[in-house]
Amino acid sequence: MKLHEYQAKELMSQYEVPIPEGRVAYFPYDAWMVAMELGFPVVLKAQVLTGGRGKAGGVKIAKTADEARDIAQELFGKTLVTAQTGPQGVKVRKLLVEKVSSIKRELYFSITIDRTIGKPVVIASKRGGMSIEEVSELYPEDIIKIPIDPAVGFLPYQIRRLKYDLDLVEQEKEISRIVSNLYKLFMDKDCSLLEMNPLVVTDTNHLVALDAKIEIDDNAIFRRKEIAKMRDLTEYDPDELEARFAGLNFIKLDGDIGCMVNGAGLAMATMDVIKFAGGNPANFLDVGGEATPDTIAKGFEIITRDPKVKAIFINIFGGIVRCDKVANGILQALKTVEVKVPIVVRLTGMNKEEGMEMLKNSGLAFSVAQDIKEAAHMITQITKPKKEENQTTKETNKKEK
Amino acid sequence: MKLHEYQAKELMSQYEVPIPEGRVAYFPYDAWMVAMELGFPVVLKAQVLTGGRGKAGGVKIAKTADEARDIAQELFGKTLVTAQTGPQGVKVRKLLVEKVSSIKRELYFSITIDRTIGKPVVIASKRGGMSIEEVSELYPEDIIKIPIDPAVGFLPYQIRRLKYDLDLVEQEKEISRIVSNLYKLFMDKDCSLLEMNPLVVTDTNHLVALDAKIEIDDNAIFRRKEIAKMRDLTEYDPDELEARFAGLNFIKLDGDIGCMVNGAGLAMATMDVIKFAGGNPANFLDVGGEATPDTIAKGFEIITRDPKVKAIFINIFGGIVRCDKVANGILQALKTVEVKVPIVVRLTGMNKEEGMEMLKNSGLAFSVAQDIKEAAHMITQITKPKKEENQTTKETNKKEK
Amino acid sequence: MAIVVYKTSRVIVQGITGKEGRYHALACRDYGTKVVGGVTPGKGGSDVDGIPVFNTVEEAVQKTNPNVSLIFVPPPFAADAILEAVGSGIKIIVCITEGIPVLDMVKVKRVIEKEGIILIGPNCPGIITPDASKIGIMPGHIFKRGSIGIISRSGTLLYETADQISKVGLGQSTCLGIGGDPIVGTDYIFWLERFEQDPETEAIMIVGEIGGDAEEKAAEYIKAHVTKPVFAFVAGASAPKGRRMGHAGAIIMGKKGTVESKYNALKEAGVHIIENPGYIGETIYKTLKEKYHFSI
Amino acid sequence: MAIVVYKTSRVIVQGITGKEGRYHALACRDYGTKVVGGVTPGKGGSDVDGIPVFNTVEEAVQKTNPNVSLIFVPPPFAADAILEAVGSGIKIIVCITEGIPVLDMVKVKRVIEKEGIILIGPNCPGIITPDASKIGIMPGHIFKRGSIGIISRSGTLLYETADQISKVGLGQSTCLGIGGDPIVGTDYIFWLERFEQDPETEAIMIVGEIGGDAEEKAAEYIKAHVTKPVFAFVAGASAPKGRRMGHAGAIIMGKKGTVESKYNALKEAGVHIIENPGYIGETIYKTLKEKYHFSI
Repeated sequence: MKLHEYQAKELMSQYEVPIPEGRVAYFPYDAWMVAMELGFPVVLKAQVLTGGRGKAGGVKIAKTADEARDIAQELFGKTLVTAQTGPQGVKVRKLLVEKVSSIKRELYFSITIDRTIGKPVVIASKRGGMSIEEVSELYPEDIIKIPIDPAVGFLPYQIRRLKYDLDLVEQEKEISRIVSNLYKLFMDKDCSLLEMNPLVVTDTNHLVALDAKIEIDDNAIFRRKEIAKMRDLTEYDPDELEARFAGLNFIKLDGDIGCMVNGAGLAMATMDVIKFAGGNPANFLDVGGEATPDTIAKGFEIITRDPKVKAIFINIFGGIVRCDKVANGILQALKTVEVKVPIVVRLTGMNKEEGMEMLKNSGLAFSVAQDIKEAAHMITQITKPKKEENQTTKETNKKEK
Repeated sequence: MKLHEYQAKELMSQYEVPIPEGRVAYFPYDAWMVAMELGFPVVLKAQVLTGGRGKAGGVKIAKTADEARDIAQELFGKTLVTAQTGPQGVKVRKLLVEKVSSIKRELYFSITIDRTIGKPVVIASKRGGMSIEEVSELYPEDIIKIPIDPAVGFLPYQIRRLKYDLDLVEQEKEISRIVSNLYKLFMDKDCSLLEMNPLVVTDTNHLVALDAKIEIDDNAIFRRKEIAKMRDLTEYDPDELEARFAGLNFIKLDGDIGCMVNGAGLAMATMDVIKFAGGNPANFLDVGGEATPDTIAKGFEIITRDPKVKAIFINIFGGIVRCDKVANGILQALKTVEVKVPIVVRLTGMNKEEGMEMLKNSGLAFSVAQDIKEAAHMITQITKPKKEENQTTKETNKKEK
Repeated sequence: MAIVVYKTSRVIVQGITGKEGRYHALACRDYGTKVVGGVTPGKGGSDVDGIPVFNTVEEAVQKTNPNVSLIFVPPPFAADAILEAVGSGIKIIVCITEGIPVLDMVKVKRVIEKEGIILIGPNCPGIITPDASKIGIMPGHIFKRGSIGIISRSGTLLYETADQISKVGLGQSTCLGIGGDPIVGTDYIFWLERFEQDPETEAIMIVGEIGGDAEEKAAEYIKAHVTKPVFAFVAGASAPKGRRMGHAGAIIMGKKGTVESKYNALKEAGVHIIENPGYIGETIYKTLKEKYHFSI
Repeated sequence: MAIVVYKTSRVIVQGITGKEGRYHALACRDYGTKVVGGVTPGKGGSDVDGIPVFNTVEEAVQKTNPNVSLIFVPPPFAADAILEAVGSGIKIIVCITEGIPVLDMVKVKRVIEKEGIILIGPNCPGIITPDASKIGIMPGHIFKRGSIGIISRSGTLLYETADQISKVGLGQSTCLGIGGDPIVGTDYIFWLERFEQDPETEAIMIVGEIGGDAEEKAAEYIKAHVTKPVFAFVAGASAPKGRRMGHAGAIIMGKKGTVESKYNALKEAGVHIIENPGYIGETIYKTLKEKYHFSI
C-alpha cells in the first residue's frame, strides 16, 4: 500500500526525522489559510499516489496567500498524467502546502527489500532530486548500496560510511539519528519502500526530508492498525476496488477480450497467448483458487461493464476445484449477470469432460476449446473476424501429433 | 557480576515477571516490621552471592513477627559455608523477607550463553527446586534445552514447546509473557545468567519466581548504568577488590608461594609448575600486559599481607614490555614495599640479559632462574628445604639437550 | 531417481486440522505420499482420518520420524511454523501459505541461510515426483512419470505446463513451484543443479515470470553448468509496465526484470525459448525428437 | 607453506592511530609484515609513519587491497569494527581487543557463521608465520621458522610454548592464539584441519585451559582426522574449583571442562600429554626424535 507524501512525512516525523513545516489542504481556502500561517513562499504539492507529479505540473510555488489559493483552485480536480499512471491519469484531491526550504545540496536516501539477497538494503546517493534510475544509469559510481543484516540491524560503521560517502561529516549526529530511526520505522511498520528524494542539506547545514515516499507490505497491514487507517480509497480505480472486495485480482487494460482465469501466472500466460494470436486483452483477472458462482458472477459483472469488450475468454485449470463444479458456477453466474458477448471457455483438470458437456448442453452461446491455443484462436476469430490470423494458427494442426 | 536475589527479583519485576511479595531487611527490627506488614508465615533468606545457602542454614521460616526478628538476629553476621564459598564462607549482611508461597509444582528455568554454539540458550525442567546439575545427572531426559537464534529472538513455537513439555497449558499466557520478558531482560541488561529455581506453580495455578539469580557480563556493565549501581562491594574479598582497583587480577589460595605473573594463562601454568615441583601457590595473580613499578608494588603489597607466604615467584614473559624495564619496575617497587621473603625471578623475552643482570647486581636477595622449571625448583627448595623434590627434578639435567 | 522427494519421503503436515490442511493431507496420502503425522497446537492426541496429530513439530519428529514438512498454517503464524520445522531438525520444508509478511520471510531466510534447509515456497503449489510422492496442492492426475524436470514460479502455470507435457506423451521426473513471493526459499539455480545431476531427468523446463532477476541468474548458471536441454517460457510479455515496482526496487534490478531481458539472457545460455505458452508441450516434443534425437 | 598468513598477506590495522594500534602496526611492519593501511574514523587522509589512514574499511579496501584486518579498537566499538571488516569483504580478521561484551560477540558470531570468515580472537595475541608475517602483538624474536604448528587459548602461554620449542632447536610453521573470551571466532578444529593439510607442519601443539569443552571436541576431531603427532598441555590443573561457572553454565558442559576430562579425551585420541608446562620443549623434542625418528 502506497502512502501519500503527507502521511509518509507524518510517520517520519514520529520517528524524529526532520520534515518541512506544512499542512494538508482539502479546499482552496485551506491553502490560503496554511500559507498565511506558514509565511511565504510556500510550495503546493499534489497528493497523488504516483511518481513524476512534478513534471506533470503537480508541484507549484506561491509567493502570496492569494496566489496559493489560486494555484490550489487550479490543481484541485486536475488530472495528472505521468509515466506511471497511464493515459487515464490520476485526479488531484489533496494538496500538501509547505514552507519552501533553502537548499544547499540534494541527496537521495531509501530503504527497501532486496529480493535477491532477501534483506533490507539502504540505497543512498549524493545526487538527490533526480530519479534514482537516472542516477544509476548516468552515475552508477555515485550510488551507495548497503545491505542490512537483520540479525544485527543497521550498524555504526554503516552510518560512518554514509557520513563519509555523502559528505555529511558536519551532520554526523543528524544522519546517524535519521538513519537509525528510519530503519526502525521500516521494520516497525512493515515497510517495503521508504524513500527521501531529495533529502536536503539546508543552507544552515541541517538535514530535512523534502520529499517522502513510503510503501507498506500489503501482507503485513493486518498487524499495523495505525497504518491500515491511512488507506485512501479515493485513489483506487473503482472496478479494481470492487474486484478486490470480492477477493478477485483485477487490472484494467485497453483491449477488447475480457479474461477470467484462475491463478496469476496462468492469467498472465492467457494474456500472452491472446497477444500471440493477434488479440488484445481487456483486463487481467485472477479469480483465485476457488471459482465459485459468486466470484464468477462478479467477474462477468466487472468485465462486461467495459463497452469495448467484444468477447470473454474463461480459462480455468481445475487444480483443486473440479471442472463440473466450475461449469456449474459459470452457468449459475450467467443466471444473475446478463452477458451479451460470446464466451470461449477452456476448462481442464479433474472431471473436464463432464464440465464441457454441461456447458455445451446449456443452450448458451459458449465455444468450448480443448486447450489454450485453440481457445485463443477461437476468441480472436470472434474479435477480429476479417483479419488473417498470425503464425500461431499454422501450427494448430500439429497439435494432434 | 552476580546480583543479589532481591536485586534480581527487582529487575524481573520490572519486566513483569511475578515474584513473591517481600522486602529487604538490614536490621532485625526491619524483619519484624516486614513480617507484620506481609502477614505470616514469612521466609527469611540470607542475601549472599553464592549458591547452596539453604543447606548452609541461610533460609528460615517464621510464623510470627517476633520469630522473624529472632531468626534475623541469629542470621545477621553469621558466616555461611557452602561448596562454592570455600572454608572461609560468606557473611550474611542482608535478608530478604517474603511471604511464603503455596507451592503445587516446582520448575527450573534459566537463560544463559552456550559458548559452544555462541548463542543464548533456554534451559528448563519440570524438576525444579533441586540443583540443575543433579537433574542433568539423574534425569537427563527431563532437561529441555532451546537455543535462541539472536537473528530472530525467542519464537512463539519455542514457547509452545515449553508450554507442552513443562505441562503449563493452563498457564499458557503467563509462561509466554514470562519467557518473552525474561529474554528481553537477558538481552537488555547484558546478562550472562538468569535463573529461576524454582519457578513455581502456586495452588491457585499461577506462576511465581520463588528464587531468582542474575549474573551480568562484566564487560558490558559500562553500558548498563542502572546495573552498575547494584554492585555490592561488601561482598568482595578486600584483597581481591584492592587488586582489581589497581588493574590486577588476584585470587587468594591457601598455599605458601606467592605468585606474580603476566597473563592469565601463564599465571595458571605457573601455579601448575609449582604444584608439579611439590610446592603450593598462595595466590593467582595476573599483573596484565604492562608490568609497571606501581602494579608490581601493589602485587608485592597484597601478596606479603598473607603471613603464610614463604617466598615469591615472579614470572614475567616480556612480550611487549622489555625485560630491563620490568627489572627496573621490580627494583623500584621494592623501594616502596618491604618484602622480607626470598624472591625467585624468571624473566624472559626482549632484553632478558640486561634485566637479569640488573636484578643480580641490585644487592637484593633475588634468585634468578633461566626458565620456569628451574624457577619452580628453586622456589620449592626454599619453601620445603627438607623434602626431596619429586620426579620433575630428575629431568632437569636434560634441559641443556 | 527424480530429486528431493521420493516414494520414501515421510511427510508431516503443519496445520493439518484446518480445512485446507486436512483436505490436502488426505489428497497427498491418496496419491501415495507417506503422510506420517500432523501438527496443530492444542489438537495433540487427536487424529485426521487416522493420521496422528501432535502439539509440536518436536513431538511429531520424535514419534513419526518425518523428513519433510508441508505447511498450511495461516499467514500470521506461517513464518513461526517454518522456523519450528527448522528448529526441530526437518530439512525439507514445503510452505503453501500465501500472504506471509515480507519481513517475516526476511527473518526466515536469515535463519535457513546457514542450516542447509530446502524451503520450497512460500506461496507455492509444492513439489511432486509423479507416481511416487506428491507434497503440495497440485492435481496429481495431470502428472506422468517421465524425463522432464519442471521448475515454475507460478502454481497454475506449473499445472498447465505439466499437462501439456503429459499430453504430448512425455512425462516429468520431478516438478515444483519455487513460490511467487518476493522472498522464497530456493531459486532456479538450486533446482537446476539437482536436475543436472539426476540421471532420470533428461531435459529441464523453466516457467518464469516478469519481475526480479531470478531468470537472468538462472541463465548465467545454465551457461556455465547445465549440459541437458533447457526450455523456458516467461509469462508477462503482454503485462502492462510500471504498475508495481517502486523506484528503489527498480534500481536493484537495474534493467533486469522484463521479458526481453530474461529471454535474451536465456537465449545466450543456449536455452530453447517458448514465447507462446500455447505451444510448450509441442515445442519440447519436437525439439527433443528432432534436435536431440530422443526416441519418444 | 605454513597456514592462513604468509609473506604475501596484506594487512590493514583498524584503530591504527591509538597508542596500542600504532605501536603494533609498526612492530608488525618492522617484523616484515606488509602493513598496507590503517583505519580510524575521522583521521582519514593522515598517515602513521607512512602507513596511510582511512576513515572507513571500505575505503581502505578500495585503495590498498588488503586481505587481513588487525583490530585494536576499544571494547565498546570492537564488535562494530569486526563487522565493518566483514561488511567490506575482508575474510581474515584478527581481533586483539579484550573485554568485548559477550552479547556483542553473539551477534558477530551469528553474522560470520555463514560468510566464510576466519576471525582470530577476540582477546588473543594474533597469528604469526615466523620469518614471513606477524599479525598480532606477540614478540617476534622468540619465534623461529620450523615444523611445529601451535594453537593456544592464552597469549603469554603461546609465547612460553613457542620459546621452549625454539630453545630446543625446533621451530614453528604457524602459531596463533584463538582467544580467551567465552565466544571466539575459531575453535581448535578449524586450525587442526589446516595444520593437518599443511606440508610444512610436521607436528601440532595444543595449549589449552580449563573450562568449556573445546579441548574435548578437538580430541574427537584428532581421533578421526589428524595423522600428524599432536602434543597438548592444559593449564589450570592447580586452579581452585567452582569459583566461576554458574549452574546453567555448568550443565551445558556436563562433566566436561576439568583438566582430567580434557586429558582423558586427548589421551584417548592418541595425543601426547605434557602435564608439566616446564617440559614442553623437551618433551616435544624427545618424542619427535625417539618415537617418530625425526632427524633434528
